[in-house]
Amino acid sequence: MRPTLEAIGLSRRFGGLRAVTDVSLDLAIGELHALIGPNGAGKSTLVNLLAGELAPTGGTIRIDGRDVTGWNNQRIARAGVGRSFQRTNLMQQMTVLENVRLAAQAAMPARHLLRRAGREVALVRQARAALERVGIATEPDRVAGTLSHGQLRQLEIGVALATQPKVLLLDEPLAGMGPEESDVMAGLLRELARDHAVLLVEHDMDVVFRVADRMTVMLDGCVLEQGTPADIRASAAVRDAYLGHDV
Amino acid sequence: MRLAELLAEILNGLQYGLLLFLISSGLTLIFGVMRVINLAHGSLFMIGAYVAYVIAGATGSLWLALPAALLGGALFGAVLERGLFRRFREREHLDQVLLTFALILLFEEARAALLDNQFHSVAVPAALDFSVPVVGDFAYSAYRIAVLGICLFVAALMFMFVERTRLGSAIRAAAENPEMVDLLGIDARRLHTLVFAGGTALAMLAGALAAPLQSVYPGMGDGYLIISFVVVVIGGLGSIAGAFWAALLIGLIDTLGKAYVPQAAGSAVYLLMACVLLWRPSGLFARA
Amino acid sequence: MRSSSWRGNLLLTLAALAIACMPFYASPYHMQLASTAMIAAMFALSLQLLLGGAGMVSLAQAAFFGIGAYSVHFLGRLPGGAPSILLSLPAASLLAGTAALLIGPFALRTRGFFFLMTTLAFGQMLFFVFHDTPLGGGADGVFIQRPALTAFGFGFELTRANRPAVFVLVNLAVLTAMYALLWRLMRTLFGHALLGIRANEHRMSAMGHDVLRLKLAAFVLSGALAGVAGHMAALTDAFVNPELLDWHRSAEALLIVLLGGIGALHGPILGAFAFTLIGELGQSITERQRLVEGLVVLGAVLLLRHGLAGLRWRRAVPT
Amino acid sequence: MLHVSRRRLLGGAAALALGRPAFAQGAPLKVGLMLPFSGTYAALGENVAAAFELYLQERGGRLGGRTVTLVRLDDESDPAKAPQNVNRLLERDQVEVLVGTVHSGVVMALVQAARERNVLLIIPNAGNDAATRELCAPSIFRTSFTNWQPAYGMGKVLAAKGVKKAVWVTWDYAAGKESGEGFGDGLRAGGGELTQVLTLPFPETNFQPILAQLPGLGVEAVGSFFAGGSAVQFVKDYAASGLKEKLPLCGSGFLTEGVLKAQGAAAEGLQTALHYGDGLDNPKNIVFRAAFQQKTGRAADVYAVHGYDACQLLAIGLDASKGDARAIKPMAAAMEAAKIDSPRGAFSLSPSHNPVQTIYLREARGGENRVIGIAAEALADPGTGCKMG
Repeated sequence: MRPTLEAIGLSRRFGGLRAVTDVSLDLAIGELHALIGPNGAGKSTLVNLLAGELAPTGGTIRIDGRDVTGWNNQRIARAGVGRSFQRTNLMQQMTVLENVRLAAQAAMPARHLLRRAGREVALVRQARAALERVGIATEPDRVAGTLSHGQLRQLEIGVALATQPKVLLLDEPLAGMGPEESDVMAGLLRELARDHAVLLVEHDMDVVFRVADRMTVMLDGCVLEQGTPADIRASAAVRDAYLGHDV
Repeated sequence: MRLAELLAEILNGLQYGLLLFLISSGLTLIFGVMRVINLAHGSLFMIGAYVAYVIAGATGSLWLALPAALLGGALFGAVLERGLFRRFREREHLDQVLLTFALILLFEEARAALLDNQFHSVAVPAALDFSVPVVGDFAYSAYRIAVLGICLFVAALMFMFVERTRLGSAIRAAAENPEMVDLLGIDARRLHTLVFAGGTALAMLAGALAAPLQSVYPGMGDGYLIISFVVVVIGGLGSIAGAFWAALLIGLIDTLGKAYVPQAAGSAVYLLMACVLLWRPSGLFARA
Repeated sequence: MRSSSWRGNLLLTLAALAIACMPFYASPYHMQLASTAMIAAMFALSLQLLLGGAGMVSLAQAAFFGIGAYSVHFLGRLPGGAPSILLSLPAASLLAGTAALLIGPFALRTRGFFFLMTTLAFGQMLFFVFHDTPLGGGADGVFIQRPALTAFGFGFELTRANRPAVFVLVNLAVLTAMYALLWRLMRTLFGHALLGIRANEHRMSAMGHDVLRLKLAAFVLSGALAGVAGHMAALTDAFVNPELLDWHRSAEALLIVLLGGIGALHGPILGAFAFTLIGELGQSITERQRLVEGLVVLGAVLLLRHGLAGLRWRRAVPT
Repeated sequence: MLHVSRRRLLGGAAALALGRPAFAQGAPLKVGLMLPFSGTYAALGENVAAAFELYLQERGGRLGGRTVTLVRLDDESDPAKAPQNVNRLLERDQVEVLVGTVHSGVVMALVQAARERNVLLIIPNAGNDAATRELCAPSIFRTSFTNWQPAYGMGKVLAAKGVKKAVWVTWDYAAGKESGEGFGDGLRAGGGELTQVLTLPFPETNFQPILAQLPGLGVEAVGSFFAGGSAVQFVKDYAASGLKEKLPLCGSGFLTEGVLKAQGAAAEGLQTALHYGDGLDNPKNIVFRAAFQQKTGRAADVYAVHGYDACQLLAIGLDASKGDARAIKPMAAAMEAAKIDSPRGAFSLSPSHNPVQTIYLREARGGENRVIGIAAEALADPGTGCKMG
């Protein structure tokens, strides 16, 4: 089965600093690919490269076989890549439903822009479905700014989901969550991977090893090890450099 | 085209550019460090000129008026920052535009109430009241050369202060990333008061220097307002070097434009700004 | 930006009726004052689309207002006498919209302070074009031939006596049409997208919205609406001058939007009437009206701190 | 007290909801003074208003048998607000006569109202030719000058002194161009030639580019038109660049009028042409200058003369129509036939209602523009394009 998103030899340099060097990985629908590594390993930079926030200085990115290297975040999102942000990046003054509805509206062709938003039942249904899936469908009319941290993280994913992407790039969705919330989220991640190609950037090793189908470990901008969770656990290189001996 | 004339025009351009630098250097610092748009900067130039008029009139010497404009400006700037601008630092651009728009009106009314609406001249200091034959039969006023020198001296002083001293580095840091200032353990409030006071002092010094050149009259500051913003935008926010080279560039383009392409001169400066913004949206010298 | 609820619309309708009945009870002067206030309201509404809509602070709005006014001058010089208002009004908004289309792509390459400065620069460039070149008929301004109030063969005889009353009604009609257009526009997907851009432009772009084209559309539409306001000013005063394009007029429009409350679509209408009333009061109390204007602006900026900063959006966006 | 500044609250304005008051013999006559009382031209506005009131006081505050109430309005020299300001005077304050203004853009709105409503308008300063040429009207009068007149006088003087080639330096706006035409006509009348007009965008004050070009133009004299702060700077820059000795500067009187002290030594010996100057020894002028000095504490200048004569002209009209400010025909007939005993010297009005006046040659000596001769005797503005409807 051809991967939905392929990154081949991806690199990014900021002047002398080589943030990401020659990283290749691919994401396929139905598979959850976890990306782990210490802080400063280049994980977020890689996500930004894949999402089009940063232009790569080397390598290529392909979505469904089409070369999208260098596209900006708008065109990549339209090409079917939804992403959530490490630091919550939502419309704080708008309601929960409106945040998600705007995401659902992104793919609408320009000629529909003058239609009355109230009449676009399909959009609202699509938005509510996303809210249900991430578990915050209870208070759609609440202003986003008044949500708890956990709920905001759920809304982050809801907004990414509402654009009906093929690929989901999730940047530390569990950050700042308690154990029970993490469990719920882990279930959700597993469930999302069924019909999306998911890239999960995460530090919570318990969750990662429980949900990941494949894993990539990064260190100092390079790929240290790639493979199934079992390969990663068995890899001496990873154990020495990163995991230590408690796994 | 006679070489003598071209030389004279270049000299004029440099003198006009350096005066612009004095005004816009304060502006670029205030915005760079405090992220505050000060449309009333032109009025500060006018107040500086009127300070020179009052003091030079009372004491008969411009040399007393210049330090008075500088120190008075610093004091006035500090009061303005503490009293008003402090509360507008995080506010949106709209609030800052309207606050300073109100200040333009209030400063103009205060001037009209305290002084009168007549045209007043400020005597060029006797020591400099002669023309220096520069080239061929074109002579250049000694006072203008003195202004050129003073501006260069102030520019050099500012470079050393901003590039060499600790406080200077704090200002550069703040210009690049306002949040970082708090992390570095620098008292941001004191830094802002200092920067605003410095910027105001520079604008008022420029006004005092320009007073003998163009005399003082109601609304004299308006002309310099927009041109100094153009210098800041072209030079890059918070960059003293940017303001310096941009001011010289505009001084030359404006002067040479008026000499050789009078019709286009009016909008030449704005076209330059538009081109710079297209090529480098954050200004020529702003750190990327 | 909240669109007014039905209660708000009811109040606005009552106010409109009160103005519509002015010809029966008001003096010519008060009718002219109402026309001035309504033209200021149209101008501020065009800015509200940019400011309350997409969160863009522009100082070029007066330039488009002036171009709309001068288009009546250009049309009047064409052979065939005064054009009907059905021709001159769309022509004015088209010309102003085209100017916005030419400037927009350049200005939109920048953001925040630089966008403000770029619009200021382009606005002043247009002011100098109309002030220094013969294009606009000279620096002192020109008298213009008023467009004929004829529509579909039904002409309206305009005499100096009934002119204030006719203009109150015509200005009211155009203001109402503009408000209805914007009220409906903010309910469309386009309107919601603009509000999204104002709330978080980066996230909108990350979602896949073509943010640049949406902002350009808002910039051009607001330029065209400013052209309509300019046209109505030219129609009412029959005199246009380069100072209509000066940046101080744009700053006044910003103040009007702030006075009325940036968080509501009908804010500018309240702000325009308040600004005109304050100007009138100030002018009749003291010769020092610039002092009054300065204090009003200072007060509005200091006192309306919460009004502007704290956007308490109960119902953030109408469904 | 005759002089009424704005003192009514809005309440007063609301009371005006009643229709236009019918003319009643003896009812107070309201005259609107629309002048700049703030901004760059404030000093000019103040002088015009003070001199206007001076003559009114001399007439005991009554013209044509009616007590005159003056309604002052600050037009801020802002053309964008002019239509609304004119409406305030005519509709809200119900003034029957308009007097104004300085800025030629603002005067256009006054001219429009005067032409449309057939209201008497007396222009005490703005010199744009159009107001008494193509835009002339039976109810529009001017007691100041057209930009063409003083410059024509200066051109004639230079030509008489044998100057063959001269250049005109000014801003690139109406007043600059119109005075340039006058200067050129004056030169040609005496066999000279205006080779070139050097212009700067208005209100630019960086004169250095122009000054550096002058030596290379091969002309014998430089004429110019600037006013206010820019006139001060231009004259001082001209002297500082050492051109004064080799290339004499001259120009329309406004180059030094009211700003001579501010120009100081730089203006010494500078010749200008204007319809007024210091040292005019006619009796009316001596009395006027003393009275103006006593009333305002300031020396009278050409702007004060304009204001004073505006009131004299109004008096002539109102006396003829026995106070009915709407009877344009009888007022116009009297004003057109009148000979105004002005401090500048008696003058009458040309058919297009612009003063036919003597342009004096003046030289700046010791802080005064001393009249040293006559540049043009009883000069009338051509008034081209004026069809008195």
